[in-house]
Amino acid sequence: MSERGAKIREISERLLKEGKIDMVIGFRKGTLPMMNEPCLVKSPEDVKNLVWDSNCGINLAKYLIGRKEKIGVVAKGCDSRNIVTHLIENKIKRDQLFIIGVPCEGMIDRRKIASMFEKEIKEVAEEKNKIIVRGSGFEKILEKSEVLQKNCAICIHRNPVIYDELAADIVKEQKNVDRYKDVRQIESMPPEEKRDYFNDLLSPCIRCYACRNACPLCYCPTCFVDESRPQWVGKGIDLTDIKTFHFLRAYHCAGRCTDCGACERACPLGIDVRAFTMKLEKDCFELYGWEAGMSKDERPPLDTYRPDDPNDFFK
Amino acid sequence: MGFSINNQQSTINNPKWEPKIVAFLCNWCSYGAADLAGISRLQYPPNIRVIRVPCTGRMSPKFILSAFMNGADGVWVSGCHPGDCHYLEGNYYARRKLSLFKGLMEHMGIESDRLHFSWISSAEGTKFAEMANKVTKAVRDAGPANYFAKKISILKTKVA
Amino acid sequence: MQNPYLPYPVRIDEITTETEDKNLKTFRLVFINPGDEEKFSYKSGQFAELSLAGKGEIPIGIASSPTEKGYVTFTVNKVGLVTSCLHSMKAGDIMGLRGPLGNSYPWDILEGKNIVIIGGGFAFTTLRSSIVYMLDPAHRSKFKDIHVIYGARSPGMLLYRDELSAWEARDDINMHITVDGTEDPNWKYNVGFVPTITEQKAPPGNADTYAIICGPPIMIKFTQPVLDKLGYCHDNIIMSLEMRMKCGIGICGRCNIGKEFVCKDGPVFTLARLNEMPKEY
Amino acid sequence: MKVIKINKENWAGGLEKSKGSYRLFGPVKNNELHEFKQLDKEELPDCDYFNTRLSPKSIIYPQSETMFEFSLDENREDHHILKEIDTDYSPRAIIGIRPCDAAAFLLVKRNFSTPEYKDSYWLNAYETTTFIGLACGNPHDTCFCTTTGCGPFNEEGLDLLLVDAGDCYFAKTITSKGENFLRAAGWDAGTDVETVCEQIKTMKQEAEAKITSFVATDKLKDKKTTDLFDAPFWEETAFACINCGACTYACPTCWCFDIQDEVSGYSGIRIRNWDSCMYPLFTLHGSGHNPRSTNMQRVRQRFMHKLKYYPDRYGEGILCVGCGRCIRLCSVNIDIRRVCDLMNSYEVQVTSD
Repeated sequence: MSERGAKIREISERLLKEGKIDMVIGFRKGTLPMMNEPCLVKSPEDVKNLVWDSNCGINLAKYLIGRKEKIGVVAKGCDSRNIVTHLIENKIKRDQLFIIGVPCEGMIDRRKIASMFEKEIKEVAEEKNKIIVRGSGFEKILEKSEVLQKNCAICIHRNPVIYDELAADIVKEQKNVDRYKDVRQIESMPPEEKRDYFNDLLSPCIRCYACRNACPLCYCPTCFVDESRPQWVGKGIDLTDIKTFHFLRAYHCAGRCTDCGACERACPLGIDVRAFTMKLEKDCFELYGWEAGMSKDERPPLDTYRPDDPNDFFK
Repeated sequence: MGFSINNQQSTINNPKWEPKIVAFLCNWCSYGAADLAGISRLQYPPNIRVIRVPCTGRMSPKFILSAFMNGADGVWVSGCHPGDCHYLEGNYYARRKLSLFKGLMEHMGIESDRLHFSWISSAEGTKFAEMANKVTKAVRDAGPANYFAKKISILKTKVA
Repeated sequence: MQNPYLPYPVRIDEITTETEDKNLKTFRLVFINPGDEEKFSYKSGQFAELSLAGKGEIPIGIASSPTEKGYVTFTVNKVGLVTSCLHSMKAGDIMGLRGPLGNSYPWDILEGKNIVIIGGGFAFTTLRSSIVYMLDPAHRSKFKDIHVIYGARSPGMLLYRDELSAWEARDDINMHITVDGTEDPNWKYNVGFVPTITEQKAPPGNADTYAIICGPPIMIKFTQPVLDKLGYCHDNIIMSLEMRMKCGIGICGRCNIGKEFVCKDGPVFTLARLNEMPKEY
Repeated sequence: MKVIKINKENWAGGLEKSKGSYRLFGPVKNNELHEFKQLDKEELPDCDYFNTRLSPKSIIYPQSETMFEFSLDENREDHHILKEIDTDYSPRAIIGIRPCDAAAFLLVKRNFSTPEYKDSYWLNAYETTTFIGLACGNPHDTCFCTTTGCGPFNEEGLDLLLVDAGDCYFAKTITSKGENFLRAAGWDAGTDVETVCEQIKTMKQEAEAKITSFVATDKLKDKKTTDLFDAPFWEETAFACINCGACTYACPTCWCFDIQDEVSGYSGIRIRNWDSCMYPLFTLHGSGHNPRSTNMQRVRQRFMHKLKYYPDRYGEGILCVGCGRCIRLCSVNIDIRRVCDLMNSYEVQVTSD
């Protein structure tokens, strides 16, 4: 993993020196184990702060919106697909970007690892595909594949789909992965069970909007939550309002979500908010054969139609 | 004295309960079909509250969720047949939007017979009446949907 | 313990439309419970929260003067959810009033001084309250000469037009009414922006002259250098600020500029004090 | 100041007994995270926990709290008039609260209880609650309470301090409310105060020695507000922030709220919800003007309020008790310790002209 960090630093320094870009958006080492902080590097001297490891789960495409400068952005597979979505939705111009593609080997789930240990974790290191967890008086080696984020475990687009330079050679994509096992499991429940499942899922929600704000797809100047004339969603923690908010937030990502997992990673209470977006991704794939952010030329599903679209439940 | 919510949103065994259905009818076709059904004296139950929308393409999930949140037991969206939409492609977009909407709504636990979608042209008065009967019957069987309605937690007012 | 968020119930006594575009209406409110009016005694420059059950609350400057007994008036611009609902209400409707809130103009300091009132657009409510207060026979003698410079986009957009002409007729107040522009041939007052009229008509600044400014940020931005040029020191320039507010009593935390709460430590600040505060308003 | 010993056998019995005269709240583990919850019959608090994921402020100051009720039904004579509601302010006790969270309530009380206005909701809830603290045995890396005027064995804001001494708890009463709780729980096994105090003192030093992270706040007070406000490091500090409300909702010293009306049919309520200075709507004017429209301005407001505006306004310490929740819960790792040191060490570059 650290060769990727070195290559990113090298590319960034060269680009900044050549003046091809005004800034690089990447990650710098966090102040906590398993955490990195998105950062902005403008001068070649600060390039040494840029790192890359299995804790870069936040989607950097979010920081591109509305910027006018020439930007070097570090992008793993899902981030690059979100950049494609930005291009389709005219949120940024392709010539503004120098995309440093990073073939990804999956990001680790910090909450899952933390819950495996009673005592506090002081440091987490990684070699090849092993994760070494050290705390006061204990050290344990974990298989990285067992502690991946839920979305990384079923990811089939680890390599960037769009890039100007790669920070490592292409990785093997995961084959015969059933992406919709969880979705089907919920779909098989009777309605009451589904209602209870989602009521329990959303009961800890404190309406902090981390899931919405971590997502690169959410850039409306006034979110439907903040509309007051008419007001669609209450602002309190009434469960109906919470369900309505999560429904509409996910619905806005239909056919655009690349399942990067930034929403789940950002939730301070670890709510599995992907349960909504994965259902929509499954429907978009099965009904319209669509995968978000794969090509700049195809229009997203809700922006186009075909006369022979599925029509069965319309009586 | 507390304030009680004055609509009779109670359990199934309350015979007086009548389902409340919000029908979003597209102005050019289904709304016309409703008029035609009325003119030709076709009988259909009065449980339907009609909201006229310019086109099913104008339908937004916010409308349907708002209907359920304010106590509707069922929602019925009806528009022109694909191909003869007044705005040419409104119902094509609506077909995709509402398919994904219905998928996610059912994923979250709403019974499928609380959400009805139909294509009814303005000449099909009879089909409108049939559909109205079918929708009302389906929602009546499904019973009150008070798990989706937003209930204001009314407490006892402080006796000064 | 008294609940500071409970509004006094009031009834709308009378509604008058102030401007030609009908976006500004003056509401005269009467207290329903006797005794509330005494509790609501206020000074010019303060504001109150108008509470509409089911819609919310809005902080609006009190337009009536403390000398006008029996009612409280507010001039409300139709902007958002609560104001639009208020504009659709009719006389006799019930609503709530919470206050008086905020500090008022520093009447103790202003006594025995020249007062220059500079108002723009619809921010003339608390200034009207101040003018009526000062012109009241019991108080007029406390103040030396009073100048009023008040401008709006067009003649139809001026607030309290009949009162303006009444004051124009008086000799113990110098009125300088202006409009940005007008085609009306028999418009007998000034034409021009408030800063330019201030430059021409305002008295020179000295220790005994205080200026009270209320208006849109753009007007304040261009009027301030004019006052500097006229020699007004920043302690003598008094401003009333606007901020988004909810509680109005310095608890909900949103209306701060630096460590000051506009709703409680303001809305009236001298320019000198504003200069020490972060430029975030 | 009484110190007694509670041996752990009658710990559960005492708690059960106290439930007779208090609604008892305590930390309970609920799938992977601890939270404060009212303890049902026979339910015990999980006292060997680090700290709850969110702060216990929601017990005193719930996220959504009904303030008034009203009816819009015209043919009622009290239509459109707001009425206060009956709230249950029967005595409550929070057991197992950490000293930092208890001290936070005192910092917040300055805002809700001002000479001119008293917030009846918050104060009624706060004054009818007894705080039984549990001293911290092993603080986390993200705890920096000792340098914020707080500490693992601090007593401010507590009515009773429990210290876990292995087979028993030492209970140090701080206020009469603490004594009432001890009586209600039936714990009054006397003990010789000197040796126990000695033991507590040594345990206190041990715990304080385990704190590994610190913030420097000494120079904050005499810095000019406008200098800190116009400092160049804000752009870089706030870059990563996604403006969610996680840090403000988890923080025990954040109290900002929003007031909303909600109506269903003819009946409606006015409720108070938590709000966050991180949201643009927080300061959006009706005219569309927003004094804090950019992400940087909002991030600056949060840190300036906690580390500069509050100390200047009340002349006391910073508005932070070092619990570290905002550090642990921030998804992009914005660290208040880093920002505090930046602010404390910031000097204006005097351009020598």
